[in-house]
Amino acid sequence: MTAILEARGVTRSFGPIEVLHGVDFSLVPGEIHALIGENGAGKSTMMKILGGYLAPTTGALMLDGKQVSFADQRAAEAAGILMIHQEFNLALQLTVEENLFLGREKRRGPFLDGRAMREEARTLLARLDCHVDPRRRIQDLSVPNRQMVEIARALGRQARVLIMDEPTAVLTGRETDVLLEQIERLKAQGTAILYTSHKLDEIARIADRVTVLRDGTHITTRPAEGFTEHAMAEAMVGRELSDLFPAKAKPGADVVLEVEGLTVPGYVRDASFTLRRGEVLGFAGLVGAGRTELMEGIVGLRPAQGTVRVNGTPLKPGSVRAAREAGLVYLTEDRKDKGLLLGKALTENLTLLALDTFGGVFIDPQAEDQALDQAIEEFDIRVKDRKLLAGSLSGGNQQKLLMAKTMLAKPQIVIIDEPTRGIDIGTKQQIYEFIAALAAQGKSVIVVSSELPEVIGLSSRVCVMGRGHIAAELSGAEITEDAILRRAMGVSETTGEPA
Amino acid sequence: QEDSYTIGVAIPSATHGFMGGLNYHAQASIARLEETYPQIEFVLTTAGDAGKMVNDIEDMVATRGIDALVVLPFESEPLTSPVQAVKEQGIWVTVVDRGLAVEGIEDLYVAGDNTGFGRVAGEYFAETLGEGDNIVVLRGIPTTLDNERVEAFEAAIEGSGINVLDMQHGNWNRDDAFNVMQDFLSKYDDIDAVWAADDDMAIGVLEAIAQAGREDDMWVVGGAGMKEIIARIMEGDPQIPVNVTYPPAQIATAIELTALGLVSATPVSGRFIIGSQRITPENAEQFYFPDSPF
Amino acid sequence: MTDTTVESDATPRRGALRLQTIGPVLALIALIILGASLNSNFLGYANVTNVLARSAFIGIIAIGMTFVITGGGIDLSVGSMAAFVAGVMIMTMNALIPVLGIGVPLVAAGMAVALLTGLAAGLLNGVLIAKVGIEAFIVTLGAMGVYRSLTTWLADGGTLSLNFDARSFYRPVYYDGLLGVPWPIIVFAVVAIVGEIAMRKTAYGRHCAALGANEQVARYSAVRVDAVRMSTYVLLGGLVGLATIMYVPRLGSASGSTGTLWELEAIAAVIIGGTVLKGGFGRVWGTVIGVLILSLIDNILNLASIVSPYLNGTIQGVIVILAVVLQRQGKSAD
Amino acid sequence: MTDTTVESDATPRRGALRLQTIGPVLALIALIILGASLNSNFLGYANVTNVLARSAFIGIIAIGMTFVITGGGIDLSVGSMAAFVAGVMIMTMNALIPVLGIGVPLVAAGMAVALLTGLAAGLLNGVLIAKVGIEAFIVTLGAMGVYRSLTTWLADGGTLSLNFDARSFYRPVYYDGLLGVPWPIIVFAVVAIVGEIAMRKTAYGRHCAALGANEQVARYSAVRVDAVRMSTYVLLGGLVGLATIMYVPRLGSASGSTGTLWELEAIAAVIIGGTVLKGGFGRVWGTVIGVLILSLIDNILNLASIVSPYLNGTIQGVIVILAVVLQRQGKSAD
Ligand SMILES: Nc1ncnc2c1ncn2[C@@H]1O[C@H](COP(=O)(O)OP(=O)(O)OP(=O)(O)O)[C@@H](O)[C@H]1O
Ligand SMILES: Nc1ncnc2c1ncn2[C@@H]1O[C@H](COP(=O)(O)OP(=O)(O)OP(=O)(O)O)[C@@H](O)[C@H]1O
Ligand SMILES: O[C@@H]1[C@@H](O)[C@H](O)OC[C@H]1O
Ligand SMILES: [Mg+2]
Ligand SMILES: [Mg+2]
Repeated sequence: MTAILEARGVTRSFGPIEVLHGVDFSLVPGEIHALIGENGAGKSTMMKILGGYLAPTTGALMLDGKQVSFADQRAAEAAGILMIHQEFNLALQLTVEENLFLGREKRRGPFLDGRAMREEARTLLARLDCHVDPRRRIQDLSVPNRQMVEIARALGRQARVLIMDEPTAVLTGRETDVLLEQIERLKAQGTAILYTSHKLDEIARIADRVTVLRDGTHITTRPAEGFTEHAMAEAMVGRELSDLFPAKAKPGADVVLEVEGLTVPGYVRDASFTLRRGEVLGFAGLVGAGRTELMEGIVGLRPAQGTVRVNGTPLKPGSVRAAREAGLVYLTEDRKDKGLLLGKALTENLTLLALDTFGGVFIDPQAEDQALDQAIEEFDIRVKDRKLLAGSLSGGNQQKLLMAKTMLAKPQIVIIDEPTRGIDIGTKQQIYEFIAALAAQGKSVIVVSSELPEVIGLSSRVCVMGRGHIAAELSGAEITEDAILRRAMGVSETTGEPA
Repeated sequence: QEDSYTIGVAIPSATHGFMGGLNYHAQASIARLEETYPQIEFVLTTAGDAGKMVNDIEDMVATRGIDALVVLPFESEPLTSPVQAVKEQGIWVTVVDRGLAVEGIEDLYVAGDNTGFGRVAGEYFAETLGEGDNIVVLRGIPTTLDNERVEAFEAAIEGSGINVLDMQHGNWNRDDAFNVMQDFLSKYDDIDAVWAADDDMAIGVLEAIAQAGREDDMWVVGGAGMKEIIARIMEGDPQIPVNVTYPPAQIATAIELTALGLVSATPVSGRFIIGSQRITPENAEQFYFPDSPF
Repeated sequence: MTDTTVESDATPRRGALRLQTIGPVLALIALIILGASLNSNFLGYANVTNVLARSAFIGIIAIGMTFVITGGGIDLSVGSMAAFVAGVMIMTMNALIPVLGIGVPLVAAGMAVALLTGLAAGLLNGVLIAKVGIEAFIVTLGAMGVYRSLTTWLADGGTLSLNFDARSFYRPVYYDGLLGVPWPIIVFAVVAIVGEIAMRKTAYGRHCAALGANEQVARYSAVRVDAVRMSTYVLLGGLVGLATIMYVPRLGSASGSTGTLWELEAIAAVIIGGTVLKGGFGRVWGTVIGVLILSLIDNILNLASIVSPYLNGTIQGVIVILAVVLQRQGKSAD
Repeated sequence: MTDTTVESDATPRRGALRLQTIGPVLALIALIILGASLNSNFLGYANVTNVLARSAFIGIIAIGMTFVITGGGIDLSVGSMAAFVAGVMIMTMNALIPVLGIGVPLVAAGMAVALLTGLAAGLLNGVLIAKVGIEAFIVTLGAMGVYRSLTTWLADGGTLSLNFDARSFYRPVYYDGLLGVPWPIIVFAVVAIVGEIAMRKTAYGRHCAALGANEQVARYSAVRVDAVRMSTYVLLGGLVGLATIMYVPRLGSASGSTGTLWELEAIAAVIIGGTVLKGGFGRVWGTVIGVLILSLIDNILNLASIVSPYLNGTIQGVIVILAVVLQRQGKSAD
């Protein structure tokens, strides 16, 4: 079959730095073509070029065999090419429906056809099994639901080419399944799909062909058939990969964090749990279970009732700073809106949380620089120019920067919400090792994750949340995917019936 | 009851010294008259622009049922037809200071003399200075009345050979006048006198001159008789030889006459122009009102 | 599950929204009750029409300002632009009397000139902001100085007045109306209704909000952001022209001080009405309420001579803040 | 790791940044050249000290405003706050003469009162904005009306003047100085340097910028956002007090019209200097340049009687816009 969209010898530079080096790539109708590579390899850049958001510096784009150059993304969209961004592309103050139809509103005469749009919005979302009211504002939605809206928006337009940049990074297994089904459906209709994800099992599940990028260079393109996850990972990172999860350390005896009867109005009800020194405690649950809200309640980012004790001392409620001073910090799942100042330099982001440790009255810029060196080293942040703004890092590298920022505060207890969202497999391993090392040093870690293997692989104990409360606490051999899922969905173990 | 009345008084708000004085006199005379004539009620409004003043007048008519209106038009033109409309409803109209654009609307007109204000000052300059002497002028806020004053001033010095080096707007404001005068002093080495067409501006000008240490080189004529300035004239300060009256108390005259016209049969209609006079060390005492804020 | 009412993404947070929405309305009602209790003529025909008619200028402008602010912009030049438009309109009409005589053609010509001048001034702002890319605050602050000084210059430091006969002919456009409703009120109402519909029921309104909420997103959603941004200023310019058409027959003149502080009043009305100053959300009907609140404060201060006139500004300031406190009740800083 | 992390000190956006940064400086230099060519006294000691000393009030205030704007706020009340502070200061000093006599204690008491009044006024703004959560624009617009009217009321519509002898004693604080440099210039310079350091070298400056850039991120980074936001208004209030301490000895008086439009001038200076109006980035030295540009425009217009003074406003407006165009050169709308 002939390629619908093709890139020939595409390079792209930002200022003097070239990040794509003559990449060839093609996409045929009715295929799912996966693009994989490490963080910063150039996947998003490539996708943006194909989607008309960025112009190639040199090289050619071919559409249906004819050379094209998209003036802007609107031109690409007119040619039937749509893209779902790695970073959200939604206006927070607008409603779901307004975002879904932005720029292509349905009209009746000169007026908007609100009813039709709401109907269609419901249909689109229902197709994704997402039951969000179309009249809600995006700013009031949880991160996964925002992602579903983002996906629904692309599904709602008749696309010949659909480019999806890590659509599942913020989704749990259940939503991922729904999404993959939809992708299969589109494929069956002849849509060409370009897909990327750091969850290689997804790639293995749906891809027809796989292209590997490493450091801006095209490494290989081959049929997915017979390309194992392990082989993919090695092709990406260019070296042997050992076991993903390190050995679990044995937690100490003393309790460092005690949460008792914590209620976050509207989200979490009466949650109690404890965390021991040197322990990695996992939090699992479905989207909307309230894990994020519970954690935000604990560190004082949300109004909450109940008590939180750190090393036996009650924490001043409502004060993130007090929590930090007690050695408790929280790493947000929403890196773009709550984690990083995208318009600011790397150092400014890195040191913001721990700024008081950088000099006395005056900030010590040398110490900051050193901290950046160390962060780049320790978290393998791939950055070609240290003076870049945080927003120009690749998504995964932003996540690493956020992780480095949090760790710089030298927490005794760290709550990490979705620690490896958008992180490549090689780095994931490093982060897991890092978490295990923290625990081994006597620090305590809470890992909130929608990736069950991650929760299972890291934690010595797992709290399962369902609909705003802690439904179960599993430890040791009890920790299995099946057990977690059943508890999360509120299915009782004995009968297998919904409670 | 039959013999109770309401008088509406609409004046510009107290944005600078002179208007402050005018506001003071309006309030003081209202307080006095309310004592004397318990049957008269007063409505006082102050406006920062012409539109607001028209609103105020509309409100007085629609909600307060005024029997007479005393107005110092913020600007002549825009107030003309609204005041005319008031008149047409049979309400007594007294206009103060800035006349209306159409003659014969008001029953009573009480005013200062802007042409006179410029002329009297100009005459002093013409008498005192001669061929080749240099002066600078600070004008007020750009308005018709400022134009009238400056034109009259220019007419009065015409032929005297006095050299007007520069004119800038000091906007009847101390700070603006201070800045402008500082710059005049940087720009011109030889200035013999300054006409600062308002005493607020004169204060700023005097300060700038003092800073430059050029008190002995030039004198300053302000205007409208601010009490601090009058006091210095009384002391014979050579830097402020004279001043020109433009009494803010004219509003009190207008309100009193209007009240009198309502309660008594005395005919008070007509025109009262309070001429601008030259204040000199000799007569200064009679223009000194220590209680007035101006 | 149990009785827990864990909120989900399925239900909009109605309660909170409602108080915020209704806040300005409550403030307005409170003012009306206060006015009525202070003076029996307050709700009379004359006072009501007076207040509404005079609100029309700021009102019409504030509706345009709602779009500008919703789109993430600001316009400080509207007051002086109104003065300038009025000046140009008056000069043109005076100049045309020998040609057109006094009558409908003259007034029509004047109106056309006012609208065009307003649109042109708005376009200039829009181009500098949307195309050249200068901060709206600076462009319109500069423009504010420019128009005010140009008007003073045109008027030679004084006042520009419409020829007396022309004015008498034109006067009914402010003072007369339809079925006892003065024209300015009718025009204001029409602009408000059209504005409300445009904001809520058309793609244009959504695009303004999207632009104000997140320009990047709007751009990626095929919204022509530069054009939309520019259009908000042009629209506002046109509405300044329209407001001037109502204003000139009222006072028949223009000077450098015409329209002083209208910009602040208009912006205040917009914000009191619930539009977000940083853009992304606009509420036209709220703006109408905001304008009425501001007008009523002045009106009520005139109803009862309760205080020293020097303190009017204090009372106004406090009421404006209170009107918004009411709106923000229970909502924390954002 | 591979050779991926090629260290390169060539920042892509350097060029653009540099022009943006240097823009206002170029504008200032152009103005200085223009002034020097128009009048030979322009660069003389007297004119230079005059202009700098006059700039000090707005300058000191504008530096505080830089922090407020960087933190995502705005303060429209500073001009009238200055009038109010001056009024309170003068009344207090006059009242204290019988107690303290004329001398250093009196002046010190006056200064303390001015500072405290400024801080209190700033605190009030800050509480309403940061704690009660009302839009800064509305709070400070309301406060603007309140302070202006309170000052008029305190002055009984007129001017509050400092007792003559007290004033003569206090006068040197404006007119004298150190080594020929008048005090206001020295104070302005000190405030500018401290401000620049605070903005760039301290956690406080970083926190202001973080708050303005993204309040959520700041909150999640353990920045006490309410406290920081409030502190910017308190700081500004304190600086208004300080500016007033320099202002009162100049003319020894205050009235309801003192400080009119200072707010707009201060905000304009901040933006001309390169601070972003929507917050997130502030440049104190830029603000100083902005203040000087604005002062020089006036000065040059006075020195060069080239045009009708009616057109001064037009020229000012155009230059302000041009100064910013220079800065935005090559950068598209944001
Ligand atoms: N606007 C920009 N300015 C400068 N450099 C940029 C910009 N955008 C991307 N880059 C750089 O280009 C390189 C490729 O980034 P890209 O986002 O394409 O990576 P990616 O493969 O999508 O990584 P991830 O898996 O982390 O999303 C990175 O080094 C990144 O820092
Ligand atoms: N910013 C927000 N504003 C209002 N409601 C929110 C917000 N974020 C999340 N919610 C609501 O809180 C509930 C739980 O949120 P969320 O989905 O983040 O839970 P979670 O257990 O942390 O799941 P995950 O981490 O997988 O996203 C959801 O029902 C969602 O509607
Ligand atoms: O406001 C004006 C005042 O300043 C001037 O001195 O006299 C006339 C007034 O109208
Ligand atoms: Mg990416
Ligand atoms: Mg979550």
